Amino acid sequence: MSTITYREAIVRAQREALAADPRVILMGEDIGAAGGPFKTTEGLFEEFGPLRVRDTPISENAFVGAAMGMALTGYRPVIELMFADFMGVCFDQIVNSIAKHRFMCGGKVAVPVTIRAMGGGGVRFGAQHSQTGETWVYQFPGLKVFCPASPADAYLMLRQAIDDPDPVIVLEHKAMMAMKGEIQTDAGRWPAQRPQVVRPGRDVTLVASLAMVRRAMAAADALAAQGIQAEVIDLRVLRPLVAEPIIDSVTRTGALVVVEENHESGGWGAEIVARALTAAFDYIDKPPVRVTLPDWPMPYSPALEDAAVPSVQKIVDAVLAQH
Amino acid sequence: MSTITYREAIVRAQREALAADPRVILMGEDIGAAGGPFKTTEGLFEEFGPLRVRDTPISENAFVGAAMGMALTGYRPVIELMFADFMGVCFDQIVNSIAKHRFMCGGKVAVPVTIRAMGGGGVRFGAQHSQTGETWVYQFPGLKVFCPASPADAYLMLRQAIDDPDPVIVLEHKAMMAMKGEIQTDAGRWPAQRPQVVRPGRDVTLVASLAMVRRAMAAADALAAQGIQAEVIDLRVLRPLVAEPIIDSVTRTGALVVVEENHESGGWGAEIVARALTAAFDYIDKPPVRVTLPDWPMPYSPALEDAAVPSVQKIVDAVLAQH
Amino acid sequence: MAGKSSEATGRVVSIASVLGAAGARTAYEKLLLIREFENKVYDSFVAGLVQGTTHLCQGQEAVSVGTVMALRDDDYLTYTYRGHGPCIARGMDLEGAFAEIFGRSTGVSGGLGGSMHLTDMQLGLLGSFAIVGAGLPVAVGAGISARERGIGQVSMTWFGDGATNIGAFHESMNLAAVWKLPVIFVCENNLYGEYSPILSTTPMQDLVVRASAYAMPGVVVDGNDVVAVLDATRRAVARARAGDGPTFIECKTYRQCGHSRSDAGKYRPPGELDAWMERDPIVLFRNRLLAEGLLDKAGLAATEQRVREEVQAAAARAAEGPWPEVRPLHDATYAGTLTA
Amino acid sequence: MAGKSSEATGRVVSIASVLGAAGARTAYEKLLLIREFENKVYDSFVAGLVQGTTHLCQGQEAVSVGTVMALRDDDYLTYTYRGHGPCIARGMDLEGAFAEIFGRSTGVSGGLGGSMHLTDMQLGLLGSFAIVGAGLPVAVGAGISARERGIGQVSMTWFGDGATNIGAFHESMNLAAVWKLPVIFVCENNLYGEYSPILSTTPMQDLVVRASAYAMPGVVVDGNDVVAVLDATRRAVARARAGDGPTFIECKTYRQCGHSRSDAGKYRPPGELDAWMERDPIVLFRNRLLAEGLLDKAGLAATEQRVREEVQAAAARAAEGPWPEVRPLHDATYAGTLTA
Ligand SMILES: Cc1ncc(C[n+]2csc(CCOP(=O)(O)OP(=O)(O)O)c2C)c(N)n1
Ligand SMILES: Cc1ncc(C[n+]2csc(CCOP(=O)(O)OP(=O)(O)O)c2C)c(N)n1
Ligand SMILES: [Mg+2]
Ligand SMILES: [Mg+2]
Repeated sequence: MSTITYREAIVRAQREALAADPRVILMGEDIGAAGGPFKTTEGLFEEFGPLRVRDTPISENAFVGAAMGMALTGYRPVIELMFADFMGVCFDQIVNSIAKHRFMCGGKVAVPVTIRAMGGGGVRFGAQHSQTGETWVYQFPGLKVFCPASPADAYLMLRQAIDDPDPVIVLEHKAMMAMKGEIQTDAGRWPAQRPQVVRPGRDVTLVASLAMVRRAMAAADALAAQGIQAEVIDLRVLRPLVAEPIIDSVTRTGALVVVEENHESGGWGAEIVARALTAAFDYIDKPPVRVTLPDWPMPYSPALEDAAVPSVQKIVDAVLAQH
Repeated sequence: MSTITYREAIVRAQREALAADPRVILMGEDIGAAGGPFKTTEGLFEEFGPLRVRDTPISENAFVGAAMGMALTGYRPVIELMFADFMGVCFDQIVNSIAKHRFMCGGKVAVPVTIRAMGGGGVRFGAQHSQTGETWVYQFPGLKVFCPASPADAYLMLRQAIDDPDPVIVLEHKAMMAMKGEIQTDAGRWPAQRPQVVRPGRDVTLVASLAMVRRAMAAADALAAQGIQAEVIDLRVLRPLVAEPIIDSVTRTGALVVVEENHESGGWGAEIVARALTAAFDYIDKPPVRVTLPDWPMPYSPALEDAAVPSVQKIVDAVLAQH
Repeated sequence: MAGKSSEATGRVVSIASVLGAAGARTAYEKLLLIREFENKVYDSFVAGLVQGTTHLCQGQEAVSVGTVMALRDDDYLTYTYRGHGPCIARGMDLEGAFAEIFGRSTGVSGGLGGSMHLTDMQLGLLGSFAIVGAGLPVAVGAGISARERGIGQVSMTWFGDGATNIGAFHESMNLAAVWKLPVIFVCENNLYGEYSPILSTTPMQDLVVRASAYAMPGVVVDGNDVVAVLDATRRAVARARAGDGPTFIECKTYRQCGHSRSDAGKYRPPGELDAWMERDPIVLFRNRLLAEGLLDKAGLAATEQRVREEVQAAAARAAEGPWPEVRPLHDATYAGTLTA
Repeated sequence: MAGKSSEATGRVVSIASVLGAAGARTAYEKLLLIREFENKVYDSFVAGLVQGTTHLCQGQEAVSVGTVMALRDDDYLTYTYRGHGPCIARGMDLEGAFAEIFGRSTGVSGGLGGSMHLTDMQLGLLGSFAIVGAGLPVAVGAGISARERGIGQVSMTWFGDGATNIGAFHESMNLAAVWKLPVIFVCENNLYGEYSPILSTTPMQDLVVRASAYAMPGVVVDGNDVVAVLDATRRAVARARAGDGPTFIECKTYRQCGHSRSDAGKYRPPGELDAWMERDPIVLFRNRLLAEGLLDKAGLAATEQRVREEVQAAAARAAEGPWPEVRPLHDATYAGTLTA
């Protein structure tokens, strides 16, 4: 165990992967000497050199596709896409090539590509630099989608992603870069790749991901003061989605509130609600509530951005209104 | 009223729009003299010439982005993207530029772009040419997403899309091209842009889109023979999603089954289930069911493709299992 | 001239012959305006008035001014996150620009866009794109409109050296070339994409050679010489207006500050910045104005004073602007009425 | 040689000097094999054994054979929906290929891929891409591997003239050039993208000029002359193996049949097809084999007979193949175990 930031956890996971496996190669814009636009590759260029930590041209479609070519021929590329919004310029390679190639080959190949992308709002970057990307990719079979909401997960999920024989998209959240926490380096103690109860409670199940987990936790604190014990579940893995922990929880609490940093229509919250209500139909006694981004792009103005991203207060209010 | 095919309805809508408004310009690959890969622009090049019906290079990102530039400067471009799967290569322009530009300009401009793309399975085109595209785009505020499930809607939705001041993605289904039906040319009689009950029933609400509507109708016939009266709702407009007709229906039937040609995780079916169960919580007395594609890419082999796309029998079975 | 370093390079043209006295004053004023504007944005960032990030263009002002001055009022423009230059050169309201960057409701886009998204349709400022390369296809589309409308409009788009490696650049160049559209592609080759020197990402330093891949005329110009930029752009614009199609203009220039707010520019080889500071476009032009006797020191000082005051006053007014009201923003998202 | 029609064009090299007698026989056999294979796929479509669509390459066989014969067993290949040629030239099992196209479980990908997606990792056949341009980045990635591994492997990718207008082409060419990767870009310029003649979508007919935009050597070769193709490819491969980076090879050829199953080819100017049929790559090579005395008529006839029988037999066996069992396909989707 050691206490580091979310950003440092990302660096460390990559450093260890590079050291452990010569097949691991990092690629992305300005990840070399500059250490990455978010400093998530700091020091790695110095340590592993320009062939293992490669600065690319601004050609996302080419280097994401190249990652697949590398994976098919024995390497384990790790791509840094910088902003998750940039998945737009390489979407074809992600969803049509990388996600489907193994399948189209009859399952005869593996495509061990890791793609890291940093998303999310709250940092005044405007409509084209604030999307989490979660709902862009979690619908595609063939991909795995990891969403680390703590330094511990930023570390272990990235290590798991790089080790995984399948393509994994790791969606990091830029508002969490400085968040501190303990990491678990002993792989034997890593939790399973599924949602995790991060705070137990008996009255309502709060499901959140990425930066919303902290807010859900804070809301649970506030609710506890008002006598409502919220159970908080960190969704963690968006695909493949394992609903059991959520179903189990709502079966006990009887109420579900999801908190996500995506628009309501098309958000993963609907999937959670649908699965929970289908499986625990007889146990849920309150209409579920979704706390999401509003139905417009992310505004730039701080006043409006803060009003858009689900706040602790909004989560509290949603739970109170439900109860 | 006149009886034509789905494909002819698409041609007709474009012909009328071209004739009515000199600002309308069609662009796409091989839509000119060749009449379009799906023959959905047949005869238009001959009638309106090469400047109004433009063959493009294979440069989707450029001509979709160009459509926005044309729209901002006084024209009304209509793009044919051919296969919906090709949205991957121009995803950035669709979701980051076209969807958000008006908003980022403070609402001071309109972006009247129409994008037509043909999707869906059942025609042995394999994993990269069979996706409906519905779940790729319906999550983005700023876009409208129309899904015509009949010649009537293929005609009127395309006319509405071209007239709309906002960007509209019209997702046509290639397995329906030869479907015949009546079209309504009198705009005064067009239904509102929302889901529509296409068959009334009292026992269960079936919600479907595109090619699944026909199958849901056939399933309703089969169910009627077994004494179950299914109400079938054609979803029609995925964004903005108007849930009232569905909520109203499930309030009466108490049971919901959605049928869609997308994977379960990330499908719009979850959104329908979530909205219906949230709003009509006290009226629904059976767990909802989703009939979807399985959680793998579309297989090429006819045997496997037919097993993957929701069949009439699967819909019937789902309803029977629910009841 | 396709694929060759053009005749424009190295050619010294007199200010008077290209700009005239009044034009020279305007150009000087615009150069200063952009410089002062960017400096003020920087200060405002430091002062906490601007959050997020911002990408400034000090050192590249001559490209904005020289290219924009070749345009007509009804021409179209698209540009990038580093796009304050073309906006100010085009005459964007300074208070509105500052207010947008400060996130105020008085901003040109009501605070919804921000520093990376200054636009003003009245001025043909169609859009500022934060995704590298994304503005080029849009400019091509405006070029289609211009061509269709048939009144000699042109469309101009700015982008960096790094942007020439993204697919959108290629597709746009080809489309403009094959349809002979009136589009001017202005490449601001400032030697870096973020922190990457051009030769680490591109197998050549002279990007003009890329024009020949589209049978498109290409010219290289000293991007720190506003007169040369204007001169070269005028020729390209004339070709476009005459129906002779697009031109690629490579402007060799330098970004004097970091890529964005958080960049200290440590990747620069020693001496490089200093060398370019000596070729500062404003200083160069100022010296030539004096040498050619188009403005005297007093006149220059008066202009400088006026511009500085104008910028400071606009920023001050912008900082007083109210925050946008928190309200549903459906109407900013959609132009049509929603059934929902 | 960047940007110029290369020395390879027009140069007539003797078969014997390039291929030797055994190589000549192999080349002839491979040419025939592809032709017979494609003809049989066509017939199978008409007979209802193939559904959906299929994109055939009759007329372009010399490109597949000439380029593939320059490769080593451990090289990598990516190609397109019109990719049966490279697969057969590389030695893909014929029954497995037919069975895949027929959708049978005995297909090379168990029927999951189909006509547009023939692959065989054992042969370095990494992937067939149905999205125009999508195979190029993947080949670049294989080129990175090849370069890293350091045993002289190369990566080769095929694409059409139309594909040179998509962003992925540009980004891939640049990346391969700037990293000096051992990638051979084989452009099959068959004059059409679907139904669009090249000059309607591209401002030039000679695509080789595009290589110079990446400071990459480019050569043009008669794509219907298998010897010329092999000769040019060998040089490119040698450069790549030596660490001297990528080459762009433009093969001028012609698609004798329609774009896909539903295309009758009405867009062709009268006489064009006939002229190209006279330059049929198999007839040309056959005549030269006879002229150079490398095979006599009897030898040719025997080869033709053998190939035809081999193809027919493979197709017949494939048609007997069982349909894939309807079962959960999670294991075909993911290589790892799923917690779900
Ligand atoms: C598609 C995409 N990839 C990456 C980025 C991040 N990014 C922003 S600016 C920039 C560098 C652009 O360099 P250049 O085109 O030379 O323009 P300059 O910033 O020098 O004006 C990068 C990589 C982006 N905005 N969009
Ligand atoms: C991104 C994308 N756009 C469009 C298509 C449809 N399409 C398939 S083949 C083709 C023509 C390609 O022409 P070319 O590159 O010359 O190759 P050829 O078919 O002549 O071998 C097109 C447009 C596609 N598959 N992918
Ligand atoms: Mg630059
Ligand atoms: Mg072609």
